Amino acid sequence: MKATSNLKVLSNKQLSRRYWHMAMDSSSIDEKIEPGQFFNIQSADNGSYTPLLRRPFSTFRINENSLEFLYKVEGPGTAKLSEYTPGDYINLLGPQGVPFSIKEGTDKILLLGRGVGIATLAALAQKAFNQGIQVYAVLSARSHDDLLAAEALKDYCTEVVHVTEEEQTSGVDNVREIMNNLITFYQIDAAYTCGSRRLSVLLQNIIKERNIDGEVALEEYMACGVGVCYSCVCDVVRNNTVYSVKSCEEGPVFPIDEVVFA
Amino acid sequence: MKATSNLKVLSNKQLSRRYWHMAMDSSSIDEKIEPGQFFNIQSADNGSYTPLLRRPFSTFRINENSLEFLYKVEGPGTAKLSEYTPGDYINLLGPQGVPFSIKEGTDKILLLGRGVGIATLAALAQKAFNQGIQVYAVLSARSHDDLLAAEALKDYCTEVVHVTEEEQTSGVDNVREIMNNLITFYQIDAAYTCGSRRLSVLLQNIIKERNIDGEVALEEYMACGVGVCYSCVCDVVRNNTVYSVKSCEEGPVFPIDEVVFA
Amino acid sequence: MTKTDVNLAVDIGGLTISNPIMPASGAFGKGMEEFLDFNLIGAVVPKSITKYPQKGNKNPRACETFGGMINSIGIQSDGIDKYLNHTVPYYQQYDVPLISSISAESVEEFEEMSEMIAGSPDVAALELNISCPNLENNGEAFGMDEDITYEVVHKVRQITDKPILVKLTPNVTNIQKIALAAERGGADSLVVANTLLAMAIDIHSQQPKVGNVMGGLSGPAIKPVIVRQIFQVREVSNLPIIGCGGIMNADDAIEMILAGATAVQVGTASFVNPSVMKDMIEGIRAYMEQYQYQTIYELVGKTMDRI
Amino acid sequence: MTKTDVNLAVDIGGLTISNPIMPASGAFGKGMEEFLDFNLIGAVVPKSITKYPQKGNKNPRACETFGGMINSIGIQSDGIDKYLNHTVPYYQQYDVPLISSISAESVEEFEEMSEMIAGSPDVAALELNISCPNLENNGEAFGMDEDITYEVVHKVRQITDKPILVKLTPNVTNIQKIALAAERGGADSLVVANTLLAMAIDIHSQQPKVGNVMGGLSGPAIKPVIVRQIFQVREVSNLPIIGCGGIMNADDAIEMILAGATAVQVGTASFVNPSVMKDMIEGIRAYMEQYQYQTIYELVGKTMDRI
Ligand SMILES: Cc1cc2nc3c(=O)[nH]c(=O)nc-3n(C[C@H](O)[C@H](O)[C@H](O)COP(=O)(O)OP(=O)(O)OC[C@H]3O[C@@H](n4cnc5c(N)ncnc54)[C@H](O)[C@@H]3O)c2cc1C
Ligand SMILES: Cc1cc2nc3c(=O)[nH]c(=O)nc-3n(C[C@H](O)[C@H](O)[C@H](O)COP(=O)(O)OP(=O)(O)OC[C@H]3O[C@@H](n4cnc5c(N)ncnc54)[C@H](O)[C@@H]3O)c2cc1C
Ligand SMILES: Cc1cc2nc3c(=O)[nH]c(=O)nc-3n(C[C@H](O)[C@H](O)[C@H](O)COP(=O)(O)O)c2cc1C
Ligand SMILES: Cc1cc2nc3c(=O)[nH]c(=O)nc-3n(C[C@H](O)[C@H](O)[C@H](O)COP(=O)(O)O)c2cc1C
Ligand code: FES
Ligand code: FES
Repeated sequence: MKATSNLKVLSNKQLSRRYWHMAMDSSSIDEKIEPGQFFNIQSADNGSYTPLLRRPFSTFRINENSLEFLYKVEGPGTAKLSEYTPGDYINLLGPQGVPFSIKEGTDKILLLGRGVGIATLAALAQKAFNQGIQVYAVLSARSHDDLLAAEALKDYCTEVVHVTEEEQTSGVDNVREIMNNLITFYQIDAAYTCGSRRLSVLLQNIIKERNIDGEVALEEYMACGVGVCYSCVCDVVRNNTVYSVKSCEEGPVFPIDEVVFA
Repeated sequence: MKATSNLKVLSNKQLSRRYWHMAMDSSSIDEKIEPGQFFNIQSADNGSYTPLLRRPFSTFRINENSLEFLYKVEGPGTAKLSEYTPGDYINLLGPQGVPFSIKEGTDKILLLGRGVGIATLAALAQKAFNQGIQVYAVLSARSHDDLLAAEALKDYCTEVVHVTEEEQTSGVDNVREIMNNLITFYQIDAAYTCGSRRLSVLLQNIIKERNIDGEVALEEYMACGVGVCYSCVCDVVRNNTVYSVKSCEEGPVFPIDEVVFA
Repeated sequence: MTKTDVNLAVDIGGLTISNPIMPASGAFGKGMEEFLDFNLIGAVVPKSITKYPQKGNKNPRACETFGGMINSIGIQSDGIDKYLNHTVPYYQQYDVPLISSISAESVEEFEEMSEMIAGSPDVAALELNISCPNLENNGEAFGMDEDITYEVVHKVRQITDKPILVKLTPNVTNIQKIALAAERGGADSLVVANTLLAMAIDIHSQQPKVGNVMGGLSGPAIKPVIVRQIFQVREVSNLPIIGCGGIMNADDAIEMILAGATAVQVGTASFVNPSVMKDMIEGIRAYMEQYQYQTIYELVGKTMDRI
Repeated sequence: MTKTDVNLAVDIGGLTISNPIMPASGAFGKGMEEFLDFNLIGAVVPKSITKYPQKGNKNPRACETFGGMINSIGIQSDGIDKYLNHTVPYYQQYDVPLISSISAESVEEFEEMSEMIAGSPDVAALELNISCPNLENNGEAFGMDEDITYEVVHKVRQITDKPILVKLTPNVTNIQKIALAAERGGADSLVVANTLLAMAIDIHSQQPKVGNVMGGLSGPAIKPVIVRQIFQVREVSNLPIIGCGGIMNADDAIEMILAGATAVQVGTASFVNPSVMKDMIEGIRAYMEQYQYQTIYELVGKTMDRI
């Protein structure tokens, strides 16, 4: 029988205006945690129900005995998370869901992340790097301040390109050009994205044109996180048939070519 | 215009199994605070609304620049209060209500407190003592542990009698005898009570028989604490007519002879 | 970017108020003036008045539930004479319209009371609390029945030209039908809504937590039900709606306005913070400045267009 | 003091369950068995099934409100065939009765589906979800109308002798009348109740927070309304009541039992903690030991006697 886990907060730090980083002691979790999987985190104190529901977060870094999350303060759940201090305990449910996959023989991968989606890709970068795969990344955000949070990513990347609204470099056309150049130049085997519908559609097109593999980590609204509530569904096409599947169970990571972006 | 005040917690300590003591910096409150008055305290963090309503507490000690509360953890409000640590801020509305009165020329007073009602009488003991009045007290509680919390009271009292269920001394008959003896022996001028309907009725009878003054601090359920919601009403008889009055406004302290104990 | 010139004034059925924030009846009155400048709010709405003095229900009269409170105050009231001689004159010191909430036990009593209240030149508008129990119909609230709702409002309409606000009960299968009945009866504005009928039990004493067994649930818990009802009423009626139920801050008030309300009433939130209405007015202004709206009307019911 | 011998078993209209805790339809299913031993709970209740496969509503399908959540999942369903061939057999590995929740769009469809479901020997009881929209009546829920409620239940009663649980909608003026209609129709047990119809708006996008505009409010916010309705239904009906709405812990379950419920269903709480039903069973047992009750029946509706 699985159970939720009370994990000890090791650190919880503000990185930029709205981004925070939290590390937790995960030594009590036996299950292997893979990049792209998520935890449904109860930000409320036990029994306070404020906020009521858990909130899903994918892991930012997966270490031997600790887990790291990068999160953006949006509303009550993330605001509550930001109030925890080292030594506090937080209840997590997970790891849940299907992780990113790296095909046998992959040499070079390209990440396309936007906003907090970058957090989700970071764990993948870490894993790929550790397997000797070269990682390239195009990171998009509103402002440079938002990208500060992703600094850690560069430890695992051969090259990181930043695009922002602030600098007017984040338009789809520009990103397409950058992506295509990177794919061509480095002979990318697979590409992964998270954090933007617009960029997901772009990547879906690119991987078709360029005939490389691609995956997307979706961020649908989740209530239960265990596959019973049907909040988190998305449409996928398989054998020319559209299926509505639960992204907490069959995702959150999907082959990007099968996802129907609404 | 009055406003609610954010007061800094100076200390917050557990005294016995369910009793806690909190001290707050009250230097920002200009109004004079009198024993028997209460503060409607927001135990919830601003905007968390958990619990939703304020909770009324009378002052346990009133000092130059600080306020002390003695409280018993009952439910969500008091549980939340017990979580605050020095340096935190809590929002208080008050002082509200009509305080205890000490008539000109009073030499000796007698307090009859039960449970957490003792907290309310403590501030009166402090004030009377400082005016050179001799204070006697009969304190009732379930167990000795509950009375531990009231230790501080004895600094202001000439004599304190403890009665408890534990020792089977808290029956009304025994308390009546103790009270009557004290009144006779020390020539008590006025008696005050808080914390028990049963003991209030007893005191109501005693003051009639003995022809001394008496006051009671009621603890009706309060929502607004400012006289608009009519949650906190009690019946009083004035000139042979029963009136339903708001105890947050015309009380919580009433001449004991006019209260109709339901 | 220049600051938008924001105009918060709205008309709620013939009565213009300087901003859309006013108190909910029963959660406002003397005692709060120490914490809130009554001249700031759109209107003053004292507790519902009954014809004769009455005591209200037995204690305890309120309890807290998750995100809400149940009250079974009943209408504790000094009666209409004292209301006209004391309460109405008291509010004359303020420069905002006085809306009188009326509770009655029969249609006839609603008529009588409305006549007396409307007769006072100092009363700007009447609010009919049709959520109160109708003694002629087994104590079921007037507002639970279309025909009775129509009848009450229609009868009162004959008596006065002053704006009539009808405060609906949310405890109905179809609030649209009741709203339309009130509109047909001649209502100028609809208050959506009163409290949800509720109950809580102390599992240790095994007794109801309020003396009257059941009471009305208010507070943030009920807001989603009320927002839905505002939206539904707006779908069928053109009367200005006054949203009420669970508004804790400016965002909640804006949410109700987007759903279709022209103004809002604030109850329980004032118990948490007696000066909260001031913050709400400022918050609405800030929102309008941020998104460059000049009048409340640009926001009223806007969600309907966004679907 | 010796420990009381506590018996948690109850009968909910011809079906005996080992304890009064079961899941609410739509908040339970495969996925939770990793966190909860299904053999511990009184019954299993999978998500409502529709006749044909259908997708459910558009995203986003849920949002959080204060103390509650609004869901507009709709009934995403693989259809009755897959239900009979996959879902029902799946639950056979557990030793607890299976209650099948049925959603239909017409009275006739309720009949057809009940016939098929009741035909399965592995289904212990039927739960009629009459809160779902009736396409023959403008999409108004079946359970909003006395006559239609009677008709649905009565027709299904002709089809099966298996226990029929009727899940009422709380969105009605008078739940007693609907409960009595279901009782007359032949219901064995009443589930009180489904979600409160609700809506929430994001004030920045100005759009509804769920794709379907409105949805059902569940969670602790609604508990006081449901407790009241249980109490009201108990006043008029002798059918066993299954309380549902806002139960987060054992105390909440006990509160509903004291109000009149014989058993309870747990929805939203399982999203917060997927093994919460186990804690609830233990909590009820502890309460009974503390106060020396031997059977749940000593508690059912006890508050009525305490008034
Ligand atoms: C698989 C997955 C992985 C995620 N990983 C991260 C991460 O690593 N870092 C990070 O900062 N964020 C991540 N998110 C998003 C994160 O869950 C939301 O930002 C968070 O739930 C917001 O909660 P809130 O109470 O602060 O804000 P709210 O005010 O409740 O919501 C703000 C926004 O977040 C969305 N949201 C709220 N609740 C949920 C939910 N239960 N599921 C999905 N979206 C929700 C809302 O639709 C809204 O757009 C992830 C989401 C998913 C589904
Ligand atoms: C004028 C006054 C002075 C008080 N002084 C003290 C004091 O000095 N120390 C102390 O420990 N307690 C005092 N109390 C009682 C205190 O207010 C309650 O114990 C407290 O509100 C309980 O809140 P809770 O959330 O912890 O418990 P809950 O579970 O909410 O309630 C537990 C018990 O407290 C009562 N209670 C809850 N809310 C209120 C309320 N708003 N008003 C009155 N009673 C309530 C309930 O009826 C119940 O019996 C005083 C009450 C009043 C009216
Ligand atoms: C203590 C209390 C007393 C109330 N008295 C009345 C009343 O006399 N007349 C009335 O129409 N509504 C009365 N109400 C209902 C409020 O006016 C309002 O409709 C309800 O509280 C919902 O709003 P809120 O959630 O902002 O409190 C009362 C509410 C409370 C909490
Ligand atoms: C996500 C979700 C899906 C639901 N689906 C159904 C359903 O298919 N059939 C049904 O009768 N009730 C459904 N409900 C209502 C629940 O069964 C239950 O009546 C309601 O949630 C109130 O209980 P709670 O507060 O414990 O959640 C659903 C509720 C939720 C939250
Ligand atoms: S979040 Fe509940 S099914 Fe996916
Ligand atoms: S507490 Fe509201 S009137 Fe006294």
